[in-house]
Amino acid sequence: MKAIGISRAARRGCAAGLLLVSGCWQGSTTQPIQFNHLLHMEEVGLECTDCHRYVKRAEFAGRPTVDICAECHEELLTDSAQEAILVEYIQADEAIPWERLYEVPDHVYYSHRRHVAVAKIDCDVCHGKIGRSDRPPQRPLQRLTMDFCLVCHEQQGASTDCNACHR
Amino acid sequence: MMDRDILHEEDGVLLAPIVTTQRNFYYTVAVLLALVLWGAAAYITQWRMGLGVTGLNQPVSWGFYITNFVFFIGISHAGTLISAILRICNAEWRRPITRMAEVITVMVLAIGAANILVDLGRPDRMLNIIKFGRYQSPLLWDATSISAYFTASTVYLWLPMIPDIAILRDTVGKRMRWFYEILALGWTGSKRQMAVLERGIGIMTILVVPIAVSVHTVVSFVFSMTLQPMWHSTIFGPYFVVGAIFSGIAALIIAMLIIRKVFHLEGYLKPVHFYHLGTLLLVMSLLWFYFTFAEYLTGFYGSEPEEMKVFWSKFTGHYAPYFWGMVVCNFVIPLIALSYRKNHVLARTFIASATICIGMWLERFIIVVPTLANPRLEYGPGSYLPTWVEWGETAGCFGLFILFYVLFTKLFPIISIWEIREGRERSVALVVERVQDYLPDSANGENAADAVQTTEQSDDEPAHSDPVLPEPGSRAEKLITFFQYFVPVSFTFAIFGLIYWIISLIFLARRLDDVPSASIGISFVAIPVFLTMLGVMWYVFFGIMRNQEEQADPAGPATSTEVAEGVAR
Amino acid sequence: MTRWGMVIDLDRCTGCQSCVIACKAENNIPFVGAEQARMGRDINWMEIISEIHYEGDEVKRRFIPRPCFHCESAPCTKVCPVHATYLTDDGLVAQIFHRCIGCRFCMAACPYTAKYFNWSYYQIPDQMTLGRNPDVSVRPAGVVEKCTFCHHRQLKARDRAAAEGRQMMPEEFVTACQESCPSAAILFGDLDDPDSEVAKAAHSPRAFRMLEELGTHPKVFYLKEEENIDG
Amino acid sequence: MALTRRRFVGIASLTAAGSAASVGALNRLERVMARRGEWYDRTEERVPSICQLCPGGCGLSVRVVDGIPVKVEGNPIHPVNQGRLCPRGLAGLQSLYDPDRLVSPAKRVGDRGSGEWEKISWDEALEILAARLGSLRDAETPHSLAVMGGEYRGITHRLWDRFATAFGTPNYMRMRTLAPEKPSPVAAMMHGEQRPITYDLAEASFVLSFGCSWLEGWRSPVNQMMAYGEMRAGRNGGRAEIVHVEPRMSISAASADLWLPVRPGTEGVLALGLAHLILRERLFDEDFIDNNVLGFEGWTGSDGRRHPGYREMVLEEYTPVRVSEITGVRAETIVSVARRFALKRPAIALDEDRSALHGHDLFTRMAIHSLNVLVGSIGAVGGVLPGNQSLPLDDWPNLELDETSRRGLSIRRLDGAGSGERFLDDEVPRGIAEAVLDENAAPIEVLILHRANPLYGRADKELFRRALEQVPMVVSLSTVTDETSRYADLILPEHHFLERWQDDEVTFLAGFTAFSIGRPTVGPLYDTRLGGEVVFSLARKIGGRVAAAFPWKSYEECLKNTCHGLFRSGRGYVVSSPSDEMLRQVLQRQGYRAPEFDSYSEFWDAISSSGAWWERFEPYERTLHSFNTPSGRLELIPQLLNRRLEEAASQQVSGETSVGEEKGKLLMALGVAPDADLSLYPRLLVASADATEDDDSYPFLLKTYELLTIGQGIGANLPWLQENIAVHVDGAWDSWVEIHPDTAHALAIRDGAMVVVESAAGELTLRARLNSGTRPEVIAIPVGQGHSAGGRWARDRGVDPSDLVTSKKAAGEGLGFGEPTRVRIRQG
Repeated sequence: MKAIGISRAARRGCAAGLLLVSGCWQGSTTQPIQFNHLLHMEEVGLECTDCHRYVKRAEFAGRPTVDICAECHEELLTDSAQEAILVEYIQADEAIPWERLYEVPDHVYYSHRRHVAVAKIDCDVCHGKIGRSDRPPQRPLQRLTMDFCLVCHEQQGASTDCNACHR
Repeated sequence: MMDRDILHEEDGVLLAPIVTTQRNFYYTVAVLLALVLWGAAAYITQWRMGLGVTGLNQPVSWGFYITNFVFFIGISHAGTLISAILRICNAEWRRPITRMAEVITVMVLAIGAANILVDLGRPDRMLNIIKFGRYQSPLLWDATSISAYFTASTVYLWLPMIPDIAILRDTVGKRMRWFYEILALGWTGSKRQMAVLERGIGIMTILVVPIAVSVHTVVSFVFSMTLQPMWHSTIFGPYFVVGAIFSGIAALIIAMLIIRKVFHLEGYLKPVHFYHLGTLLLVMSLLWFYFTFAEYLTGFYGSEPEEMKVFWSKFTGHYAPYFWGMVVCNFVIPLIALSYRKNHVLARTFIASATICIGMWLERFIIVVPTLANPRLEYGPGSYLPTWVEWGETAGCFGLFILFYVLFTKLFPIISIWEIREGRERSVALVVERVQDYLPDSANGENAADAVQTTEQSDDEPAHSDPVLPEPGSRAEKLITFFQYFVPVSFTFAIFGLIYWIISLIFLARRLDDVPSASIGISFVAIPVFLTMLGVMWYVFFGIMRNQEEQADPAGPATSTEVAEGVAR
Repeated sequence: MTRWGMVIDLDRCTGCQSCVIACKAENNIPFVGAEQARMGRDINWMEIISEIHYEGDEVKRRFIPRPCFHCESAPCTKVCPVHATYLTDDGLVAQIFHRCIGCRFCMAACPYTAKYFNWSYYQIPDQMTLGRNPDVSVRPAGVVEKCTFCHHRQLKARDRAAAEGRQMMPEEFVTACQESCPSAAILFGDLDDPDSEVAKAAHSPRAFRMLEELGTHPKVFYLKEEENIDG
Repeated sequence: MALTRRRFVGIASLTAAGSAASVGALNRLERVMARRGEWYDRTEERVPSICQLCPGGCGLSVRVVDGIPVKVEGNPIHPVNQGRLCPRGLAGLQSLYDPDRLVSPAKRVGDRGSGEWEKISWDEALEILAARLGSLRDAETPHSLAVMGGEYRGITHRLWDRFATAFGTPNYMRMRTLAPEKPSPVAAMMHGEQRPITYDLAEASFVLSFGCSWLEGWRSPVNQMMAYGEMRAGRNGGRAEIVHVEPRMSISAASADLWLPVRPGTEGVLALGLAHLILRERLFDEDFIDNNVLGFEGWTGSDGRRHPGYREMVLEEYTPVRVSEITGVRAETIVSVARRFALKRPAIALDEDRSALHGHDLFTRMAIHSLNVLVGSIGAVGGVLPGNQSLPLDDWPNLELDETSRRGLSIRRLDGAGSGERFLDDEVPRGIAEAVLDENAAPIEVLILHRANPLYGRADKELFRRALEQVPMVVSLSTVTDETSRYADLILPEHHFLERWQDDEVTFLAGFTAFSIGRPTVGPLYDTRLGGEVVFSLARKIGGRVAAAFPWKSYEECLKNTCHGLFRSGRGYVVSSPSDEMLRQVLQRQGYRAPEFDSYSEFWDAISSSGAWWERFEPYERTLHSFNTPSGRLELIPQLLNRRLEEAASQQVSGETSVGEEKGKLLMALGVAPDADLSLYPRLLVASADATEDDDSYPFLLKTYELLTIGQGIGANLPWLQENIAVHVDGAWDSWVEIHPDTAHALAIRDGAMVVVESAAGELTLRARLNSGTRPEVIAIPVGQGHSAGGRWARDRGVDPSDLVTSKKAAGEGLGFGEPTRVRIRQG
């Protein structure tokens, strides 16, 4: 009980401190595979929804599973070292531990379907030009803050009621 | 050292605590620091573990902290309000009292407001009040009102202190001189400066009274704006104000008695002062009783079931000891002690004041807790048992208050020297003149005029001459001038910040379609009040600074002996 | 505009507490443990108030389920200093946990004592965190919480409807308490729709509201117990 | 990253536990836990399951997000609960994630009861047990295995029964309290019914409940609460009226229109008092009685003696004034309730309850049931319906027994059920304990307990404890470390019910029968196994004919085979959405039946994804003409009882006593004076009720009752239920004793004070709660708390009132012959 109290207080203290030190520090993310979005979109000609399959159907976009990758990468297609890692995962039939880059806090209700399928907002708006990146960015290309959401909501005339997104 | 000598001069005793330090001072500070540390430990525990470490619970969601908040804000009325009223009334016996009273206000206000912050479940989100404050909430009225009162009473404490600070600047040794130099703003005591200062004080005196009344009214609104039984009452505003003045006077008397004893100020704080304040206390006690009676009688007569649940829990139930304790402390004992004061004036006033302080704390407690403990729906009564954390923080608050007070006496004279002097020099004549104004014209009029004449003559010379300033143009001087300007400039920023905040909150309230209630009114009124205060500040500041420049040439450097001479006259 | 409201038939309520536990399970309400519960710190967004009264020498007991009443003129929303609790357009009294500063003014102002405070960091064994509802955020210590009329279910239902390009039907939004009530004592729906069951029930002669005299205009109605005519 | 961590955890636990099996367990939970921390996709599904927290049989629909159950809700298409659920069921999720569950098999290393265990693998555990069982068979003493089962029914019961038979032991018994799927003794005697009679509560216009807590724990509480809602809704016949007779104001009593606080033990007298008025005012259903009832009028026996009938006896002895004196209910109230009961038909008098009413329990219940007979509710819509048809499940292949088994089975059951004083019982668990302690009886070598916990909540728990110490090998198959597991030599952890395939037969509710199926909602979190599959592996390890008796590879397969009958029978439907259901009803009424599934696999897919199969019965036509009794009529003087009595008496007869004397003794045990044949009427002695007033040393009567939340202790380790344990008093996380305010005032006890409740059997210290919902001479303590094991939240919390019970004949078991316990209270 005590230890937890301390760690929580410490965490809170650290968070406050960090906030003061650098307003936009977000930590960095390293992905298990240096996935090349640009290559897949430009040269292969895939769409976002080809791999993130739930974007238009569900709240979540869907983290591409090995099965999706396996549809093309059953065997090595190139001599890329990164692809070799992928094939290892595919052959082991093991989930790729993708790290999450874009995240909203758990007290926010966000639905991809609502934004993409209904409101027809481009992926770029919130995810930046991730489709044109040749390696996974370490930080989100667009910081998802409440102000960011609100500005767009106000422009689009969407609800700015707290209850519309917070739960 | 030369500043020791001053102790043997007239009014020297007033500077004694600043110049000399007795062992008792350290003991006191140590004890108080221990209390404060206890409070700090309690608060750190609470910060880490959440409010769960207190005794608060579901129906009783407010307890000691809110009680302390109301109590301390109440005590704060001791000062500025009483001193302002006495000033307005030209009560000449006020002179040794005002400073002590004003100090209480400033310190206790801060502590009272801090109690609200202590009470927050998420102190880390404290800034939300500023960022997203909502004027619909009485808590925001409190924030506005208390900040107005705080700035006003700080100014009101500081302005009359300037001449005394100048005395300190000229007498106290080198170590602290820079400090006094900054705060004294180059006070020379010239007639012009005096006029400026007195005008400033005069405006503040008027301004501070409505602010003070508003503060406690708004504090009471925290309760009376809800629909809760025995809170939702229209007389809560005046009831709280009366209670606040009541407890304020009591606290002031206790402070006076202790200071009188510790600093041997028997010559300044005479029984007559206590007699007068005691009378005031008695009046307030009766007034308080009248309000209490009215409040409870209406509740009882109406007999609304939910109201009666709370009523009986106070009268005969779980809270009866506190309730009746409050009545005894606030009414019975003061009545007995103060009605007959032929002898033992001090002891009697002290007893009455002490019980009133306890009684008023109980009153706040009895207002906050029983209502919450008896919810309207049938959940069964709640209970409240404070833990060491709440006791600790309460003790810490009292400790901090007294510690501040002790430190203040270490830095500044607790009795206004120049006002005492002024009183000695002028007030007899002024009073005579004033009294004669009331009386039908008579031949004696000239005598009075003579008296005035003489005092005015004696006032020709500055009370004390120019301070020993650092070399003009030296770095030290520049630095001090910089800091002297820094005081009003930062004050200006604070005021404009507050005004900006108020305006933005008003816009927010408009956007949210909030109830256009008294809240908006309060905020609108607050803006000119703040601006007036700012005006006074700058007026006094420039008045003193400009005059200092003008006088820099004609008046030669003054010494403490000259001051002493002045005093001797 | 819809105006969500609830009707609770006291004639049907048996005081079984299904609604209470369903609410706890749905909304990740922590259990506080024996010691804290004894201090009165248990959190029940939905609570059953048990009232005993006497008719002659006959003892009668009745059970009153008490959610948040989502008052039209809610005393709690008026006093919140930071806009953490306010009335939404569709008549819910929202509670934004991440705005709340924990001053507990709303708790003191609520005449129904329907608001609860997270007094401590409530620890539950790690396994049990698995059973949390991912649709509802877990409130941190130091904030006030209360019944949201299962607002997250509304969000999801709205979302589903929007995706299908239609308006949300009121039937799609069901609260956890209503769903679980064995004797179907709880009705939930749009009070502004005169054809809805809940609006009809709210206009029944048996309908009353809690502490109506306070003028808070709760959106939770009760239907009082019926007496048998020949009894 | 996660991979390496996972691997690390695996290695760490490998070294820590030193056993491959337990690593698997830790790993699995760890994996599930880790998933939550990761980025996950919120795919959502609903998995049907069955609630196992009471015998009510509610269907569950478990919300599973990303493979993790996050909420338990009622299955909206399940016929028992139609999407509704009680608090205990809703809290069932917490029992899945209970941190104190048994996580792997273990064998005892310390002393019995010390709780020191060593983790072992399943193979090892089953090997130990099978070796021991094999040796029993080798020694030709298979009957020294005893199997004791707890709350379960359906295939699990059939499996154990089959196992016991194949193994060759007659000592398989269940430890349950008035299992709903069994006929009540009253129905068995008066109707000759072998299936449970059902109560059509939803359609009734008047329900008169005699201490039957039908809204809290009896049968299927959710179904009854739904019926309650229907009754309150003001259906065609208007709002139904409910009168509740009980010394304490239970939740059921509080929900009733009228609560009659009757003196404890005089419920039967009150029933006969009501009967008196119905008879006197000729409000009874003459037609029904003339055609269907035996014993209403007097008759002359073969010996030429004149026997007065029911009517004569009741009219003579139970006048309102006298009944009022005995019961403490005002005569006017009796008159008005009797009239309304008889006139507001269909009316139901509920007699069945888990706890015994008094010493003369059977006759009390008969007296109450006679009210149903009088107003002709038997077989009427909204009345008491005879037993439902049984389910068309497939039979299993015939058992072929070897010689060892046959010999073992021929030996008499150790518990003595069906003979002597236990002539009315099927099984008497305490009989096993007595037999173990009896040096003359055949010894029990191995005792397997499946979800049975005799060391908690029973008045005879001390007896069991001593007995368990004597048994050389005790095996516990359970999900939690209960009190009994602590005494076990071998612990076999079972899947939680949300982790396993389940089945349930619901045959005790009015209007339908159902077969429910539950799918696993999540893979097992720990190294546990399904109870039924443990039987399979055990049989396989024993080998021979025992192994051959279980041809199934898995429980799922067994279940699938068994259900085949449902498909083949051409009866009933797999439950589906209300609109489909409506269409079917229309068709059925017109005599059509649309075959919905082409193949069994389709049927299986449907039933296992919707959760149940059910068969509705159209509103019952009054076509009752034959009862399975000697006379073919409904017997107010049950000849079956007389017959069983005589059989038992003649078995008891030894040289010196006559059959008559023995019969007298047995009647005494039933709480009736042995005066001639009149005793077989539902006739009651009232002397015992009066004797209560002047007992100075123990002036109060103890009433124990079950809460809907923690029940008989099964919900005690669920924090949600502990925190909201009851609504009528403030008792979170604790036990309490309910005392009438007047009584408390006289004893100077304040609300919330600690008091000591003392009986001849022991004393308990607990908190007093003043409650005007009880008679002044009755104090009430809820059961379910006071565990000494069973998890961190259950342990050492509150008290178990069974410590006070003086009658060691456990109440509520079979026929509850429990005498009420007399207690005294003092300040603690």
